[in-house]
Amino acid sequence: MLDSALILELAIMFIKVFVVGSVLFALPIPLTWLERKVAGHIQVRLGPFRVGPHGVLQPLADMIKMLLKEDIVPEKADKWLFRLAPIMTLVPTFTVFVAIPFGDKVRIPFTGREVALYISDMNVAVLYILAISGLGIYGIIFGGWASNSKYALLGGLRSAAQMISYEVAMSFAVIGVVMLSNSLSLVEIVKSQSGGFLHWNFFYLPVGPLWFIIFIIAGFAETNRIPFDMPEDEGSLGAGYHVEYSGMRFAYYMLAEYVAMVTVSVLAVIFFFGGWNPPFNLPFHLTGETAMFVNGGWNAEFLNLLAAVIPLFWFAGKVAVFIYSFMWIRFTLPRYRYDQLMRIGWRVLIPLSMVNILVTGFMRI
Amino acid sequence: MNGEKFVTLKVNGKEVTVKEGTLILDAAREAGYEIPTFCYQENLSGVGSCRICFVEIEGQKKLQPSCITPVMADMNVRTDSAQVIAARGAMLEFVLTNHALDCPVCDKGGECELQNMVWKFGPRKGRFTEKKIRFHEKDYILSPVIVKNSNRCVHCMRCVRVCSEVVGKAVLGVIGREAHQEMTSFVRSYLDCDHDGMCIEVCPVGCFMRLPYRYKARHWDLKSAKTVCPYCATGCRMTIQERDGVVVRSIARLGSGFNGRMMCARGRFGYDFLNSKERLKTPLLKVGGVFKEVSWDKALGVIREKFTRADPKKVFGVASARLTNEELYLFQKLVRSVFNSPNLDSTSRWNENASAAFISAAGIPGRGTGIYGAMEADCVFIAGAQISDENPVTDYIVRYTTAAKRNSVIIASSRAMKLDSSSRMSIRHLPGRLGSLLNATALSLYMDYPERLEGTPGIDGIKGKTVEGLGQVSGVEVSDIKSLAGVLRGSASVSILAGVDFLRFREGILGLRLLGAILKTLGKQLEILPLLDRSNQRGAWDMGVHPLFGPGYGEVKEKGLGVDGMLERANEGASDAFYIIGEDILSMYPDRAFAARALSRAGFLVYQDMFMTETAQISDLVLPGASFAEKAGTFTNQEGRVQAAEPLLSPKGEAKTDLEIISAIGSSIAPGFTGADPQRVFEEIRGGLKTYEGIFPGLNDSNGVMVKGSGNTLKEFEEVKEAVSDLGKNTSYPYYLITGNHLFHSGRLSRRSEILRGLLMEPVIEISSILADELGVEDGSRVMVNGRESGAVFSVRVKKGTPKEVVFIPENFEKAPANRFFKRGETVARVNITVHSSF
Amino acid sequence: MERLFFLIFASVAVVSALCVVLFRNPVRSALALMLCLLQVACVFVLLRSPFLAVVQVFVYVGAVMVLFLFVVMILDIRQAELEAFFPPRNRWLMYAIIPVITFEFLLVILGTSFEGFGPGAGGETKVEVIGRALFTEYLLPFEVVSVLLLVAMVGAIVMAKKRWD
Amino acid sequence: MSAGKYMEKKRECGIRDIFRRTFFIDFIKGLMVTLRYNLSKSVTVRYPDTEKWVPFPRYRGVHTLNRDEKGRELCVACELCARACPTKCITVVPMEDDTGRGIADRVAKVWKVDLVRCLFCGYCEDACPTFALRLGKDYERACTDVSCALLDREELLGPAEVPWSFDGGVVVGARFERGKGGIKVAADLSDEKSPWFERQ
Repeated sequence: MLDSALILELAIMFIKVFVVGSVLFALPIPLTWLERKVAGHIQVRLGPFRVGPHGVLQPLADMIKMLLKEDIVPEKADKWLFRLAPIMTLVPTFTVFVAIPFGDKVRIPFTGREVALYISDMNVAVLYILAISGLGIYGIIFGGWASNSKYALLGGLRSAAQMISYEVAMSFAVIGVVMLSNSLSLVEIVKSQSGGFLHWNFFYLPVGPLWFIIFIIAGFAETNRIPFDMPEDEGSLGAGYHVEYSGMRFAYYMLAEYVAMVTVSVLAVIFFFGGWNPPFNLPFHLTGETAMFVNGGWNAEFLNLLAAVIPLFWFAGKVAVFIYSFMWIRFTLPRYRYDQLMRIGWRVLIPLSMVNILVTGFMRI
Repeated sequence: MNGEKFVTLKVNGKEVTVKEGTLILDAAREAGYEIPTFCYQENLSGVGSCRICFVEIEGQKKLQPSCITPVMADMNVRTDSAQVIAARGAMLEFVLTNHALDCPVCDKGGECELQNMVWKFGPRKGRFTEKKIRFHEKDYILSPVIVKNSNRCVHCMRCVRVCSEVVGKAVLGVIGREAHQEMTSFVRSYLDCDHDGMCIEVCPVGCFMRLPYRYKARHWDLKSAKTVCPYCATGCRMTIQERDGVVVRSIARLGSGFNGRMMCARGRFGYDFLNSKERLKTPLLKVGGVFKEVSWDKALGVIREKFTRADPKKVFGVASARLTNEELYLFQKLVRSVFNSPNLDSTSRWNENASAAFISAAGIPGRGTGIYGAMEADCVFIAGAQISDENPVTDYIVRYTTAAKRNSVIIASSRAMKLDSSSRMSIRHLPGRLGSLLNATALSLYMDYPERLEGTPGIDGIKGKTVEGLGQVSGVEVSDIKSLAGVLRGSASVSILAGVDFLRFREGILGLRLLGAILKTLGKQLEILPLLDRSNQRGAWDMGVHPLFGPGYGEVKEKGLGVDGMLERANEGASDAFYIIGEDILSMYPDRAFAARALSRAGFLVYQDMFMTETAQISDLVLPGASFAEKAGTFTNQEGRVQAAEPLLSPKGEAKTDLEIISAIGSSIAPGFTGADPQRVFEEIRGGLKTYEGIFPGLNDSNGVMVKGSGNTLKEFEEVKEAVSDLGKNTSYPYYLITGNHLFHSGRLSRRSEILRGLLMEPVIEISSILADELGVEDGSRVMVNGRESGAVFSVRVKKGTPKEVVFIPENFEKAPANRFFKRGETVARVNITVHSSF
Repeated sequence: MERLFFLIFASVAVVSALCVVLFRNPVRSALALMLCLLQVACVFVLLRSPFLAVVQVFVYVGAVMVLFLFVVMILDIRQAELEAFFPPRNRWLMYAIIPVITFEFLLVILGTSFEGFGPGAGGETKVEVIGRALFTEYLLPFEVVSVLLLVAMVGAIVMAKKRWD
Repeated sequence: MSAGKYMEKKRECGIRDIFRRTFFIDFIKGLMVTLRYNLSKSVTVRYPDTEKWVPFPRYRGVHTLNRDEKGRELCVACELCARACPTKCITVVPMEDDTGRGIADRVAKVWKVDLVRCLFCGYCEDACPTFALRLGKDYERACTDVSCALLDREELLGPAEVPWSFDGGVVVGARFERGKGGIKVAADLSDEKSPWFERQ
């Protein structure tokens, strides 16, 4: 029943999952450092500087601190849910990456074997991502509720309301993208944008930029980042839904937040900025597609490898720009008021996206 | 006193009526106006040198110094006119021209009269730019306690005046003229004086300073407490000040006591025994011949066991006359009602019968006699007192008051003293023959008025004698006796200052009584003021710490034994328990060998004191007591002046106040015994003793409160048998040895003071100048003094005017205890003196 | 292997469905319901209908259940409030209805042939197929359901507005 | 504007305004501001690692007891500083010593300041008649026990890290030293750097 091909298939699958998982787990480490550095420099400071050169070991120090901190469970808390909630937030954020394509299929040198740079190309990937990322809300609600603290509960409820509100706008924006690319598969969506930056969904004027704006605003709201970080409003809620958490459990929430930020960045790149596609038509050996068919000889294998890796760099570069933008905006804008937040969601974004669907529909006909 | 004239004048428009001859300054102050003064000092002659006290007198062009200008009728004085105010500022500026402005390093900084005055009246800026006169670069030391900086001198001459007019030493004088004038000792040499620091106290600036206090603190750092000097029964009010738990000085302030700024060397510099490291801190129990530190509970347990088991007849108690009234009262209550023993005493030096007789003769059960009141008399007769050494401040008061009043001071003593120079007549009699002198005087008076004096009590005893005979016995010329009798006869009022030599030699008490009775019969206004040498001796007697009478000189159920009797019984082995507070019997009882023998057989001996004294070393249990600076209470001085004292420190280590210890012992044996609250105890005294009825001495009561008459008399002691002691003739021991306190020391307590020991360390003997010439010795030479059983080396002090046969050894030196030369029952010891060659 | 997964998913679904009813804490019940719905979605995947599965998760788990939780947390449903719906004296009605409904369910289940159910032979159902079916063959029911939903929404808004005033 | 009433800014409906709103011009302006700062040089003083701020001469830091040009102690232990101190944190116990200063042989036996209580008001400095006491430029007093806040005469008389001749008001080079006795920031006064307010 289990033949060698299947085992190999499974092995490759496991390796891919392992690589993606480790990267995602490790990513918050440089990201927290980066966020502090960006914050510091925007505020004309230096940011962390004392642990390691330019403070690069600061996240490690923080991590050790988090690990060593006492894990406090409030006495009156619903202990079972309290312990479960951070996991419930963390798991969906990671699961989303099952559907994310980081690149196209690449050839492994000297084997002739093709490996896809994604874990799964499902035909309902867009819906899957929306559905799974929507599950992350439970961790926050349950965490807030289980803490048995009014601050935490209010933070959790705010978070839930905010996410549901913006989920609608986000779904509309994704529908727009689906309409533009004619597919629910992310790989297809990316592929549909190949051939220079003018083919990117963002540049499908005039609706492309509008979809992007709607998507990115909703994305900020979904990830609870400034200017939509109402759930963790220090001014009115202490720290929001995770006010009672400490140590590693708190770290889970932070981890989830950073991974969510990466997710939104990745999706923005895939939906609107052509995924791993380069912005210009580059020489063939620097794009993935043409290099695929070069075969034989050292030179060719090298080009193959290059072709396999280059798109990844494009992808990573674009994502990096978005991640920086997240931080940049965080230290530029103030926080919205709760009613302003809801008004933007329901009265601006949703009507705007409905109109935009109509316009897009007409344009696609 | 009668026929005084009063004049009326106007001060700033306000009418004042004062005695004729009053100074304008006093008149203005009486009227309530402030006039700053510098050179002016109460009780001293006026010099008017500083000119700060200028006032404007209507009709006179120039301003007049108010401190030397007497008032005249219908004067119109202004103390606050613009001219006066300008003149004050100008005079201060002038004073500052040569005053070294080194206030930051000056000990007087912060309490300096010049500083205060410039701050109040003076110019904020001087115009003097020339170089100031500097007498010397470094402060120089004038005595172990006085340091001098002439650069700060403002030429007020207070020091010179106080030295000659109050202290009577006249060792300070003026050198140079005008701005170069300097008040100092002769060629700035080391001072040979009383070291009483009066020059320091009166100096308005930091010219004379205390050497022990030098650079110790600022006055604002100090915590002060008003208390009473513990050294003699003059009872000077003083303020002791501490910094960080160390007492750094004691001062006497104007207006805070009857003594004003006066204190002697002991009071002003003898405070540092309080800081001694040798102070006892824990109870010590002798176990197997060695002292072991024990807890209070254990110590009290031992006392309870020993004292309850003892036969009440064989329990003895002695309390020092340095304790407070409260402690003494509680002590006698403890011994009488808890130990059920009648045997208690307050001193070890004299017999209880003698002291009772003296108390009776000196009228101590009567009301208190103020020294200033006593000095109002036409004739002041000082007898049996070594006043200049034992009661220096009384000496000062006598000197300056009699100098001002020009009344007659007559001194009868066997030893020359400083006050002789202020007296009209000084009579030198043989030691122990004071009684004969007094009897001779009485006889002389009797012969003048035989009818009026017939029937005076005691007169029969002298009827058969002659003045010449008695004079010969006492060693006094008949002419002296006659003139003494003449002065007494011619005086309307007589004060007799009777010292403790009456007790020391026991003769003369009857003579004192007889003379007193005669003077009273002759209609003289008579005051007898006892001069005592322990600070609360009168209080101890008032409180009934005496075997023969109870509190307030009341009768006791059973008469007990005095120290004499106690030691005798102890020597016989009839002593179970002995409780001594602060009285170093071994070093004070006149016959040291006997006292040592008796105390070693005294059963269980409890000794309570601040230091490990000689008696403490042979006792079985030593309890650490507290000093006067650590307890609240009242003291009654020789005049009967009750003064309150407040504590400054808390007792060292585990030590407790004597009141607490007595109370603890009392309640451990008899539960419900009076508690250790001085206030409550004093209330009990006030309720029980007529003498103290209604007396509320306060700390701010500058003159204390005089005791009232107790209403009791000690009639039964009037017939005390008294014989003229046999001085004998002994050629191998040709000199009469008398003893007493030295000027710088009082008992053994002052020997714990480093500063006083710096003033006088080695044992001294005072001999007459005739004897010194004969022996070929001078001040500081060393002589060997031999008694019949012991001998010691002394340093010589030559005294002019002392009879050749009389030598004086202070009782204060542990190296050469004077009581070694005495035998029991003998009041005057015989010694011989040879030059000691140290080679 | 597929059967094994099915058994796991189905049994967890049943157990969690029971939990929904048996938990006393409404929040936990909601959690159990969420779990149940997720298992059903998994069963859809086994049935080669990923679209349905995703929609199930998206709509029911992601949206509806969150609103449920909202209501549970905000309203704070307790015994007393429940009794307003089921007064004790009417409880016999409840006891009477339950067997009736059970009987009806049994009738429907037993009366249904399950042939043709199970995984489709032609692999996964494409989204296009579903879309085409909805907008051609089942257009009328689809539109009717849409209108129904619209009516419900309008009704809800009206009721909510009434309460505001 | 009527009192107490919030007046909303009048909405502009011009072409420019619509353009501004449509293309998020204000938002982009804001982003540009932060971006400019992001790229600009930081003003951070790299204390304690490489830089240290030396305060201006009038700064009131930890006390110093000074000497005259011949190296003799200026303090005459007059205790005026202790008197002037509002928190009573200075203890002076004078003594006599031959200092060679002439008549003022009064020197401090004990001169202690309790920095825990000190509020650095400078009254002591004003009270000092000999200019012996000055509040210096030292401000680093962090340590793990209170003993380092109790300074006595010997420590205060020692040479100050920043001499009075050095004006201050600059950032100088520094070295962070971690030793057994605690941490220390050693300044290198010759290595002057621009103060933070002149950076960017």
